[in-house]
Amino acid sequence: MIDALIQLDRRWIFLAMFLAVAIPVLLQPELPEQPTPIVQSVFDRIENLPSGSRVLMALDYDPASRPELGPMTRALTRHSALRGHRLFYITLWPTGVPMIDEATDILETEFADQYHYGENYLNLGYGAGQEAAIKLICTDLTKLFPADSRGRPFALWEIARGVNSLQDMDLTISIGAGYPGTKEWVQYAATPYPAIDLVAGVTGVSAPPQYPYYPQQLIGMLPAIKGAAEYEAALAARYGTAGEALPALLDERLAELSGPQRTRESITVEMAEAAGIEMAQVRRVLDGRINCLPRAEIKAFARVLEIEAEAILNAAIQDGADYSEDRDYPSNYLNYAHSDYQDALKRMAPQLSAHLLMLVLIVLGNVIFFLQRRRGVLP
Amino acid sequence: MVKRWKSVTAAGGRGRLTGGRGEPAMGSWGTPGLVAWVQGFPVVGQLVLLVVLGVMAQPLWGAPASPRGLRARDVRNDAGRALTLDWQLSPDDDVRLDPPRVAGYRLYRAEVTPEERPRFERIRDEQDLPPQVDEVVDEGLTPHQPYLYRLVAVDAEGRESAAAELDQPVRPEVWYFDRNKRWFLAITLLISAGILFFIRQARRGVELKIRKIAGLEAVDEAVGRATEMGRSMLFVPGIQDMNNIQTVAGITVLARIGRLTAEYDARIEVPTSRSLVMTTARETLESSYLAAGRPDAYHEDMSYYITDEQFGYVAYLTGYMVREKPAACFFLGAFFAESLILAETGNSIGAIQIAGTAEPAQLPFFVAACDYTLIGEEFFAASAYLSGEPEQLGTLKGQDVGKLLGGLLIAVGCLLFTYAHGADSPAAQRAVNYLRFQVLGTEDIPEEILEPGE
Amino acid sequence: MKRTIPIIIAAVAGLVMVVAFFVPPLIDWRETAEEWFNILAAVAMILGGASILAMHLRRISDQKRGWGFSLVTLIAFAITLSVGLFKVGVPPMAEYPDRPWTGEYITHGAPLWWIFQYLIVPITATMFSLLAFFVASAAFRAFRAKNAEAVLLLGTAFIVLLGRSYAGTLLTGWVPESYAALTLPGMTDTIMGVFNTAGQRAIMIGIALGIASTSLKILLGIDRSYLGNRH
Amino acid sequence: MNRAKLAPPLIGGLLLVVLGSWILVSTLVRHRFPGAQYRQQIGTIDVFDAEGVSWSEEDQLWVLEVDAAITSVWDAERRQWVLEVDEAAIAAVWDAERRQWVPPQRDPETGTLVPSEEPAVREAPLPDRVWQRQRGAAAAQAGEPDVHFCWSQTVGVWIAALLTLCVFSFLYQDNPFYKLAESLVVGVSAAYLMVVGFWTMVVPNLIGKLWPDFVARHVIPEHREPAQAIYYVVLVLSLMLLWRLSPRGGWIARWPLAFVIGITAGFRLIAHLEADFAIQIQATILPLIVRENGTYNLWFALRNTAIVFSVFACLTYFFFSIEHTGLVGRMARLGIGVLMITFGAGFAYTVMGRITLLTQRLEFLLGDWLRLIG
Repeated sequence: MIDALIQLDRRWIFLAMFLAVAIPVLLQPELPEQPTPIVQSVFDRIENLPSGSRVLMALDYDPASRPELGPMTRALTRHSALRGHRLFYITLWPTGVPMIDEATDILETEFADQYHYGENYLNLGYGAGQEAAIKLICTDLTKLFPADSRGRPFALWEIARGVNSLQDMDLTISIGAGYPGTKEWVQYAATPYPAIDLVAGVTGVSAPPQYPYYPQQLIGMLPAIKGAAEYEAALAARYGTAGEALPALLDERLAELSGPQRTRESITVEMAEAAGIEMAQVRRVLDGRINCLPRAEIKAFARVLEIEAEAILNAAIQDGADYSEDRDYPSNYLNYAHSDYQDALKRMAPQLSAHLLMLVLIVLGNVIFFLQRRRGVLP
Repeated sequence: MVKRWKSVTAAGGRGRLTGGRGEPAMGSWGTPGLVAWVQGFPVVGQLVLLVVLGVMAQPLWGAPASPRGLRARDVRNDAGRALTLDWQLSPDDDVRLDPPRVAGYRLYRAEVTPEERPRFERIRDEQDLPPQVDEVVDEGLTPHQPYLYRLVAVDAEGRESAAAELDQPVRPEVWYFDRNKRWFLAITLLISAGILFFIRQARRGVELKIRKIAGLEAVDEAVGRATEMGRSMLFVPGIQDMNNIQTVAGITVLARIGRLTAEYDARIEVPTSRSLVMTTARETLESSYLAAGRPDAYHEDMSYYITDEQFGYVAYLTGYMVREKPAACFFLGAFFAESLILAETGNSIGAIQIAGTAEPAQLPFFVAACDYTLIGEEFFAASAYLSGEPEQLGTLKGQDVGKLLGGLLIAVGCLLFTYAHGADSPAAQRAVNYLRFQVLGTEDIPEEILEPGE
Repeated sequence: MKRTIPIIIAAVAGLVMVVAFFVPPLIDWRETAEEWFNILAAVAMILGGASILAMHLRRISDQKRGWGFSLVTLIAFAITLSVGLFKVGVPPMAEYPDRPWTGEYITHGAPLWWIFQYLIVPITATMFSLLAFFVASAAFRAFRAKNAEAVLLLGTAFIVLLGRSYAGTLLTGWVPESYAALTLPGMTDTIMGVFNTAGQRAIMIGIALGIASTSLKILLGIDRSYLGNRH
Repeated sequence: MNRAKLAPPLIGGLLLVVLGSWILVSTLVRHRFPGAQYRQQIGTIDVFDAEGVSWSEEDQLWVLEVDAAITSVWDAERRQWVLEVDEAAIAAVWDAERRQWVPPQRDPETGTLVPSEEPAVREAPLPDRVWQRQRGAAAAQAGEPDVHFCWSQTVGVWIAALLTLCVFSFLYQDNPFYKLAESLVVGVSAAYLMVVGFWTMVVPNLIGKLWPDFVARHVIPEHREPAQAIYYVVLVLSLMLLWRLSPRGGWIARWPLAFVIGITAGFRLIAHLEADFAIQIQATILPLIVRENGTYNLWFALRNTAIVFSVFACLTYFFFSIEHTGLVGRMARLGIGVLMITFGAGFAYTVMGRITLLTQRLEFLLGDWLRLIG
């Protein structure tokens, strides 16, 4: 047995690691996360800024770090959009341009009604010059970004009114994977200019050196995927609902009604037509991405599904919807506790099992080592 | 065919084709309602009311009071391109007023020339200088050019107050030496002098004692073993370009390894991820072979370019390692995430591995997976040590001078700081601040630190 | 001539950089120099391209073992280069539809974008992810308590690994608030804040001095290995 | 027959069978073809070869006879360009949906110009070339307007998935599939980065500085910089660097090389002394006794003392002039200890990042490709 372990082919270790990650990815168990103070302070900051505040996001990373930093970019974008902040995107990495597109895609799809390019968000694209670029925009934004990514002069956009420099931003968010990154934002922006409020999101590798900056130079920080997961948990707690009762009820009703004449698909088409919404919207309701519906839609659905509107309303209330005092919801009120919006939380279970595997491997390696030493194989 | 184009490159809100100029930026009073209300009175009543209202509303309708005491100062330690302006707020600029009487300030600037009267141009408006702002830095100026400034407060209707003006023109001065950096210059000179001093000592023939650095003997051993086994060696100079000193230091060690390789008649390959590094490595190897007296054995293919893409380069290197099974792998330069992939693959093929880097985040992996690791400063020391030239050893002694200086500064600083805290002594606190921010800092000191009142 | 002039060039260029740091009117020179470097590095890629062509063409013409793979490399290289340099399939900028070259070289849907998205990203990201496996094998093989130093290394890794996952919260969640420093997350914070900070700082101070002396050697012409150090 | 040799083809065959059946099941039963990709049409760019046509992006309206119809005026108050439109002068607008020129009509609600229902203006020009503007769409968006199945991207996902498996196969042992992925990525990425260097560095910063008008006219319309003759120096240095390609006089390349290395040395000398020497020492100057509001804080005092002492120990380890014996030796050993703790912490933190990368790759394989999750 021990001999087998000593001779262990490292490919078995590889297989163990593969399974330790693949099984949780496949099963997607959800682990609860509690925001730590360093993450909570980022959340509180964005939450407490008055609606319409200016937020600059510097996405200084490339596709290689996207698995770690993409989720926090998305969560921070969603949160800022939910609060109605005006967003400016820049990157100091030439390879970071697609990362901005990923963030603005969220605004264009999930927040299409509220967010319009140039009005309340702007993509300034890539700024060359590394830390020199940061120094430059602290005093004059247009020196580095004379035009936005579409090539139109910065000052011509509505959102640019009253913005001259980084100091006019109400919050600066640095999401960085290396150089130039958070360290440079701290050194060249937050430290010399007290008017610049900085929060950060960093990769696991670059988290340790940034810790000393909190809480003086950094208001808060999302360290690695765990930080992103904690942020998503905070977002879900504030803007999410339970999201099980409503889809379950609709699902049950659909199953009861569907038969040879009326298929599931055709009933959903009827629902969409009755409520005057697109099919995609109905699908979002059925899979729980939306569970705070406008009353009008509830009534329309109830007619098609031949149940009381009250039943659907109650299911939504059970999910956490608030219909008190004639409150109503817009048609696209997304449920941010839904797993579609929790990329980082989904990645925490593989994290746990892989960490445990690592610990087992370390212990095992040392057991072998001591046994070998006792046998006198090793000095 | 003639193409004629005229693009509309204007920006603006939505539905622009309906055209027309924009509405005023801020809402104004509902004037028609007021008029209708007044018209409801008899004529005399109207007159009386108008007079009364007029007197009452006089302060409301007039332009805001002007700001005072406009001053301009040269920005210190710059290239003469900026001035700082400050002023006292307009008395009407009061946050308690609702509606506010001041919507912001407008700043005008004029260049003073002997030929013509100064022409003022607006350079900042109320969007740039909202209420409660009393300072602004005007940048992008011409050095030595005299400027005049004029500042007015403005209300929501755009009515300007009387202007506050500078009494006389002010000129942005060029600073030919950045005074904030004088102590830093001294530190730089001191360390450089230390290094130069020991280089001179070495040149004079004074024997310099340097402690052994584990891992350096291993370089010779590795080359020897590769020769014995008849297998090649792999040298990886990191993934950064020649603008990283670590790459330069790696190439310096390569000069030594190249020479040994030539003497032992072994084989070495240097795949690079940067074209400039490839060029430099070729230069280095060529002269190493020349120095070993074997110029004929050198050929250009010893160093070749793979790709700038980090993991493309790694893909090649790992493939190369498992196929060619080099007997020794040298990883000397700037490394990032690839460090562990390289070291583990090298380990799996049983190669002797020597690594050296100054990337703190990657050191753990090299330490865990390589036979010898040159940690941080040791890596730079290695290039001097291996060259075998006494004058290069002098630089190591010089570095120690720097460490002594650093240690001294920390010790003195900590003791002073402790005393300042323990004895609550403002004088000691000032001394500590001076040490920390004047001696060791190179930027303007934050004001709140200068005043240890908090 | 062949060696002296380069040394003079290096010394003058370097000294100007040092002086520029202290003289405000020259401060822009440092940025300009950095930009010049980037231009030169970009131009040098032609040398890299030539090296790729030479190496793989030789392998193909020699019919060396595995020359087919060299062919793959060359074809991939040629296609990507031509597609990218000629902006194949890249629409012009929306505001300037009459100027075909104005489009972003990597536009969604264009061939170069496709190559980046479906060839470069998956291979390099997967190479990157191999680290997860190598980290595991290194933990098994190298983290052995051979001596006091190794014990420190693996002990720290053990604590931090636990402290930074759900396991840490689970194991020591019962510890009362006032002893938070003794929980796994608390210990992790102390390690990061004290020893990690101190170690990182000492390494950085040493590196700064190492770089300073290496730079000085280059400026003074003592270290000229980049030009070949012996005659 | 050797069992070890038989294993790879067996495992490979098994995987192929499982994969094939899954694709069949997924396509026929779940009606979801694995790896299917969708794209969303977000507009077109129409290129005209005619006079008097202009276009405004946001309204998606082409306007005929614009020279007469639209003037843009700078509004200093709002700091914006404002369009002044003489609507009577507009002859026709482009209806993107019907792809026809039609007389303009006013939308009664919003007051904006929209294409009318009337028949097309016959003599109006049609675009010579139409570019599609698109972006990726999630599979869940399938069936929404303007969302289409995309062949090229579906093929792309399949290739990406297979290449991912090729790279993973290296963990078992080196094999032709890995070699294929390796040689592919080497060629493609080298060329890709050359393209990036050309369009982001050489064009704007070298050609753009020497011949700005040319660049502004053809490549970067917003490029507004005066010509800078000093960049001829860079041009000459570049050419000298390329001299290496010639069979003779390769030493000429040493000049630009020396320039580069000299610049680097000077730049880094100062940069590192400032950021890593002076600033780090500044950060290490800490009070060893900490008093807050009149009481002593033992915990912070301990922390600070530990930090300062650890820095000293590590610096001793890096000291080259003295052999590590006696007191110095003990101090140096402590220093190594602190370094090892640092490395251990770094190792553990990095693990977290690396696991995430693997997680993402598996999410790609199991989700984007096989659609087993999500």
